[in-house]
Amino acid sequence: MANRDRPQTEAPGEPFMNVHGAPPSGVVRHEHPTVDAALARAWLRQMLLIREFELRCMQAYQDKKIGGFCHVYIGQEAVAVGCVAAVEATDPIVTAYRDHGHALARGMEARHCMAEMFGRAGGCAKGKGGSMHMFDRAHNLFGGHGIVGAQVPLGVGLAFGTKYLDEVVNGGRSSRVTLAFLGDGALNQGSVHEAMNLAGLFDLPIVFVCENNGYSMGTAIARGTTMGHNISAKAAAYGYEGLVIDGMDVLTVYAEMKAIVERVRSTCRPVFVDMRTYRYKGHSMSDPRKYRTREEEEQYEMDDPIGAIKGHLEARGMTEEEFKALQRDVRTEVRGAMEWSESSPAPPVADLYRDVYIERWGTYTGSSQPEMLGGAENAPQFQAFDPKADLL
Amino acid sequence: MANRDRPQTEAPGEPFMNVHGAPPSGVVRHEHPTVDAALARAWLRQMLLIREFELRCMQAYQDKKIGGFCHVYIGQEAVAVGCVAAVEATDPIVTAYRDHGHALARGMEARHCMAEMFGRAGGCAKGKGGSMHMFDRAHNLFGGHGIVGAQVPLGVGLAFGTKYLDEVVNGGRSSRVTLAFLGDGALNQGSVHEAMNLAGLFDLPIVFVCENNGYSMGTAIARGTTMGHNISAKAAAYGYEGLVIDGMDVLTVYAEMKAIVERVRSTCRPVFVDMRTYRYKGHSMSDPRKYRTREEEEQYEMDDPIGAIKGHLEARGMTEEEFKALQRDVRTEVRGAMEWSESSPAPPVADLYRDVYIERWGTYTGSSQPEMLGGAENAPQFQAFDPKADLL
Amino acid sequence: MTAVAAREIEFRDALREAMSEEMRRDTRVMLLGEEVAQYNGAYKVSRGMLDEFGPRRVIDTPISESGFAGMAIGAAMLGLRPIVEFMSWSFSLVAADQILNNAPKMLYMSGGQFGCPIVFRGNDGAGGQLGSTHSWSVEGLYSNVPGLTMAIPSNPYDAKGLMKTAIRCDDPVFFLESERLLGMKGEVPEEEYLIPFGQARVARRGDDCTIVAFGRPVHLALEAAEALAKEGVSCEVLDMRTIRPLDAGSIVSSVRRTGACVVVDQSWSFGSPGSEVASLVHRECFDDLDNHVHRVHSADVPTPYAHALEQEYLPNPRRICEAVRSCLYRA
Amino acid sequence: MTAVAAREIEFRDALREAMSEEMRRDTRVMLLGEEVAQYNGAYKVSRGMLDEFGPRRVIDTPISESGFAGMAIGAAMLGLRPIVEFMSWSFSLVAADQILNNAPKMLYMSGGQFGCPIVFRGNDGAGGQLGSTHSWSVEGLYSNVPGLTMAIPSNPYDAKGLMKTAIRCDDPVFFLESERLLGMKGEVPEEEYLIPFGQARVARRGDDCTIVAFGRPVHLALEAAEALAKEGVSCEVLDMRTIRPLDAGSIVSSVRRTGACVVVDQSWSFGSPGSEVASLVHRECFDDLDNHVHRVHSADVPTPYAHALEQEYLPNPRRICEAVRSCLYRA
Ligand SMILES: Cc1ncc(C[n+]2csc(CCOP(=O)(O)OP(=O)(O)O)c2C)c(N)n1
Ligand SMILES: Cc1ncc(C[n+]2csc(CCOP(=O)(O)OP(=O)(O)O)c2C)c(N)n1
Ligand SMILES: [Mg+2]
Ligand SMILES: [Mg+2]
Repeated sequence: MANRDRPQTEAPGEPFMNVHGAPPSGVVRHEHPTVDAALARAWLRQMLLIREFELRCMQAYQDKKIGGFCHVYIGQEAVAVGCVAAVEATDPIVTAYRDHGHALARGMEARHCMAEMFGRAGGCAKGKGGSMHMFDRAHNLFGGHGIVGAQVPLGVGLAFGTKYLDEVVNGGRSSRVTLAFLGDGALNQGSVHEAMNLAGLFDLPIVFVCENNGYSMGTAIARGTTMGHNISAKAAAYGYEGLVIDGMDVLTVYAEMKAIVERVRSTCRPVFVDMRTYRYKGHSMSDPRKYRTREEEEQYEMDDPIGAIKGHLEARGMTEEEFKALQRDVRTEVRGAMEWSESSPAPPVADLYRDVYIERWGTYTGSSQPEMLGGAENAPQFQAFDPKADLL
Repeated sequence: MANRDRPQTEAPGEPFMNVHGAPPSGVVRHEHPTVDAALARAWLRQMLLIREFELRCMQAYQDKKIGGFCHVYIGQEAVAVGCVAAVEATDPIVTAYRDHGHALARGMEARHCMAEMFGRAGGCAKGKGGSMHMFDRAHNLFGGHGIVGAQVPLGVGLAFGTKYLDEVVNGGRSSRVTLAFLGDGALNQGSVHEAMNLAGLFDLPIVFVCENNGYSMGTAIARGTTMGHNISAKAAAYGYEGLVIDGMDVLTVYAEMKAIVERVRSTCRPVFVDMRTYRYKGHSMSDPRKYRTREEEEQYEMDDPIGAIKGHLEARGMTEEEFKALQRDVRTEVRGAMEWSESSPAPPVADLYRDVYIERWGTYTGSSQPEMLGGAENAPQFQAFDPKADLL
Repeated sequence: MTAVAAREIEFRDALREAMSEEMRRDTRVMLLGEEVAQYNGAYKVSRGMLDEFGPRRVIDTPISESGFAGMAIGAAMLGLRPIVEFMSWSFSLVAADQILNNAPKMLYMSGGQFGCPIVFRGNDGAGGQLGSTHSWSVEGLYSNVPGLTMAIPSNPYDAKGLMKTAIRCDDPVFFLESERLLGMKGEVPEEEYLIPFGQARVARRGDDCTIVAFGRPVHLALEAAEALAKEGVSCEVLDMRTIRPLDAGSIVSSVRRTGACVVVDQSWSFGSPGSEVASLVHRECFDDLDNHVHRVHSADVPTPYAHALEQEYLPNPRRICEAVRSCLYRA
Repeated sequence: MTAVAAREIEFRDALREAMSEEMRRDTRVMLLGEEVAQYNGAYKVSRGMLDEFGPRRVIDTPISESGFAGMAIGAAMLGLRPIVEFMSWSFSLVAADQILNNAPKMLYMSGGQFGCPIVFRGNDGAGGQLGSTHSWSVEGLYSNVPGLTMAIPSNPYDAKGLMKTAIRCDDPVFFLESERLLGMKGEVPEEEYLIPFGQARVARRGDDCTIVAFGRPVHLALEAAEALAKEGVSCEVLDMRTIRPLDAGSIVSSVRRTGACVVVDQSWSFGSPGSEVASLVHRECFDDLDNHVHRVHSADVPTPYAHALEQEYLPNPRRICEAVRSCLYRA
């Protein structure tokens, strides 16, 4: 059944149209003020780190060191890096299951991220969460989340929460902005729409960053989402701005997001961003990508976000040697993370019954069948939830 | 927290604005071809019937003859009557819990509707459904439904189903149009958004009739729904038409809906209707309506839909005597329905375990604790579900 | 100790007092839900709270259960302590993913980094002729899930004490109220008190049979016990107060004494708190029992609307009496 | 009768054969869900079906479980017979209202006028290290609800026969598949056959203890039985095949003979099919039992990701053996 509201992209003689219904690089790259070169170089390094990390993940997954589902971020690095750079460390972030990039960009150590995937005690969630659930309390990363769209109401709650903390609990002015990342496929989940309405209704300081990589698994956006060629229409339905940003260029992402975030910080009005990007790899490890053409992939590869920032820095004097040094550097870091993760112990079996409840009525051993457990020691390595603490 | 996207209606000196953010009768009444006078008179009679029926319901509720929740349709009569008149008898209809008007307009006998509320065996659902669940298989009324918004995916399924039956099962052309009614409050339910997206994506022949009476319980639309002053923005997000119709005038409803329905029938593209209306009574029997002013109610009462069609017919020669005769007529009918309902027996206790499953493994008596039941006889008075039958 | 004049208040007022006291005590507590503020609550539980606490802390939401439940969970991850009213637990099904996949699992998934101190509360159970979609006893559905706690008070005193505990609980609490009981009056002291979770109350002492009940059915069990007393059968009635944690100790020690057990649970029978209690009692009191545990539930059918059918559907004193007699071989 | 050469196919192929045969037989049957068509199914259950039946009958949907489940229910009310694939039952929580409040209650609410002949199917259960949101065993949650039927095959033969019955069933069927079993091979005849609901299969005969199991845990029970046989303990293993209806007769007659019962249920323990079976057996076999029914479940905690933890979390042969020994006072 035809989706009549999408633009016809197959007319003969028309230029190649990408999955977003626009020519490749069809999104205008704005002029942006030249950022500090050291900063730009730090972003390049982060993007290289994420890419290297993800490549090693794919390898480790093949080697069966990582279990479950594993969704890599390759191609989308500019989004997480540029967005995180545009906010403060105390601004909460929440994202979906394609979350390694956000975790690393946010400052989680690669080894804690990798150890989580290895299912080790040294993982950011002690091996209990896995690839889709990167949580980092110290860095205000409120998780990767596995159920499509379910993190978006949480994000609205974070925005509601910081505003409430600032204004009601502390009697001041709202000062934090929440970033809630979602995939384009998540636009078809009802809870996302409920959350977007709430954000508009309650004037919440949140930016919905829709990482529009054009596909949810094997479904090109036009096959699953009405108005797929212009998803800002979804934001208009809730009475606020929807902006398109070229997510393949970290400088653009940073500059545009910086402006948006500061606007949101002062107005407390939500903004929706149609962040145009592309995932170079399959949805997860088992996806042969038969639903798209090699030609399309190549078009996007010409837009490689790492190439873009590299080119920019080269124009500002970065040598190939310096670039290679960065590459070596991140390779060492990721190799170290792998080794550390391998040597991190498996979580003790006693951990099975820990973190189910904070308040326990005696030691929690399940509410039904009594279970006998060994008394292995638990050594938490991360900030524990403290409901009494004032956060942020 | 202010809802900044709604129009400011409280500026001094501005004319009185109603709950829809527009002056009363702010929706232009279109010129419409003069309908057959007999038809118009039949609509007047239906509207009078619904009003009388609902007034007697309120009475019976006070007298504790009706239990549970009871939501009356007074003020909205033009919507159900005009919409039902605009479709064919084989076009499916589904609605929410404020459903007596739709049932009567669709042709359900008043006594079966009333007996359902009385919880009697003669009720349209044998007394099992109650006020919120008026089902009528013979008239293709696929129910009133109690969970806000939950009937909207069902409506999309009916549209999908008729199209599938016509095209795939019978190898012909899609020929039916589904009407899915929903309240303005239902716009905040995620499942409605999922359903609207599906309808657009699959090119389904459906009209979403949003009975925008400006309130969901005590919540004025602007307090719960972003873009409350222009809810067609919600349809735009899914790539199809959203139209505003004056739901207080049955001639307008009919004429506009007729055109829409025929368009949908031929194009298989969904349409969303912002049907502006008003409920004169409280949300349900226990609502003292403190959330709105008497002044506002009076403004809408000047727009009374029965008054409007009466005026139209008077201009075409209907005498006051004829009008009174109609009133007497519906009063007799409703009184008869009440009497019939009173005399209809309570459903036999054995009915408790009937209609749980169509396929039973022996007599169904519950899956866990064996239950002893008397063998009272079941005398179904309505069309039973027959999954083998070709519907419509 | 000075004797305090007994004060009787309604169940709904007890709930409101608990919420208001905790909101005065801790600005991190707020109430949100449909019609809780300007309308004073669909069932008037929050009457007057908007006036006292203002619209920042008593918040009307649109009909978006998944959205606002999720919003509250996000806020709880930050350390706030939201109270979320579901007008009815029957409407929580549209929020099932948020309340079951997020709230009770956040602590675990995050390896202990983010908890979820939240109270979900609202009307639970049938009895008001609301028909099948509006009559859920969600304890039958949700109590299966670890990570949550579940309270189900049967009287104003417990309602207040358990609600205060719920609000101070650092874990998600599912708090089940019965609309049928909201108007019930009972003694509630002026002084502050909390009732710990996991401690059943002996609602009536007796020697021949233990009746285990949750929430509103406690009253049906007491009625039955009263009737049975006239037949010379002495029943002990346990009001469990919380379903998770379940006070297994109280059940077991009572049944060891009486040697017989009947469970009254208003949810559907299959895989329910009632079947769990039966299984528990058989395990722990196998040698003390003269007969298997008998169970009284709502009929295993969708809830009917018609009054007579609904009354037959619900657990009722007649069926409880029959179960006790049968359990004691007096049938 | 001519002997037919045994044919071995995978579990996923058995499912697909059942769906395809029924779709050939009845144009009112269609399949819809995420990635079922062009992608051939996330787990390749529907491989090739788009090619055979075309996009009108094998339909890719967006990630809108509530929307497309509700859509299918509406179509079923019309008399169509949709098969809805949930990529995982874990994702059905966002559709809980549609699948629990509408599908199983429509017939009742409408006084018998509108039924809902529909199959919801997909991957259920843990074991693939998918973490806590993706590892639901929804039988623990959904089997409480009357009006639905629930099938849970453990092998290719049953998968095909039960699926065909499900598609022809005039009531809503919740069909639980285990992704862990999809690659399992087993004998499936070429000829058509259907397996009726509510009839357990004796997976192994034995005299000392009856092990009642559902779905994948049947294999764990068989492993345990094998190990116990070496210790001289003879176990009967019942593969229940459907949870609703539950074949109480087969359980009871087996337990009357063996005098001992262990239930293996991969869902959480509290208020689960396992507790229901325990309660049932105690009721019907009270005088035949030498010990209470023992139960083996997943640990009462959210599903952990780490491999070793998840293995410990799941029911496993070791724990089943322990339960049997304990039940027989051999521990
Ligand atoms: C509610 C729900 N339904 C289905 C899934 C299975 N699933 C996981 S990811 C995914 C695709 C999501 O696509 P998108 O939102 O565009 O994110 P991307 O993978 O492109 O980052 C699907 C269908 C799920 N996790 N949750
Ligand atoms: C999911 C859900 N949440 C809450 C309710 C309680 N409720 C019933 S009707 C209603 C208001 C609906 O308003 P609207 O959709 O505008 O319809 P109207 O009453 O105006 O016809 C609410 C909140 C419900 N039935 N279902
Ligand atoms: Mg995507
Ligand atoms: Mg309304």
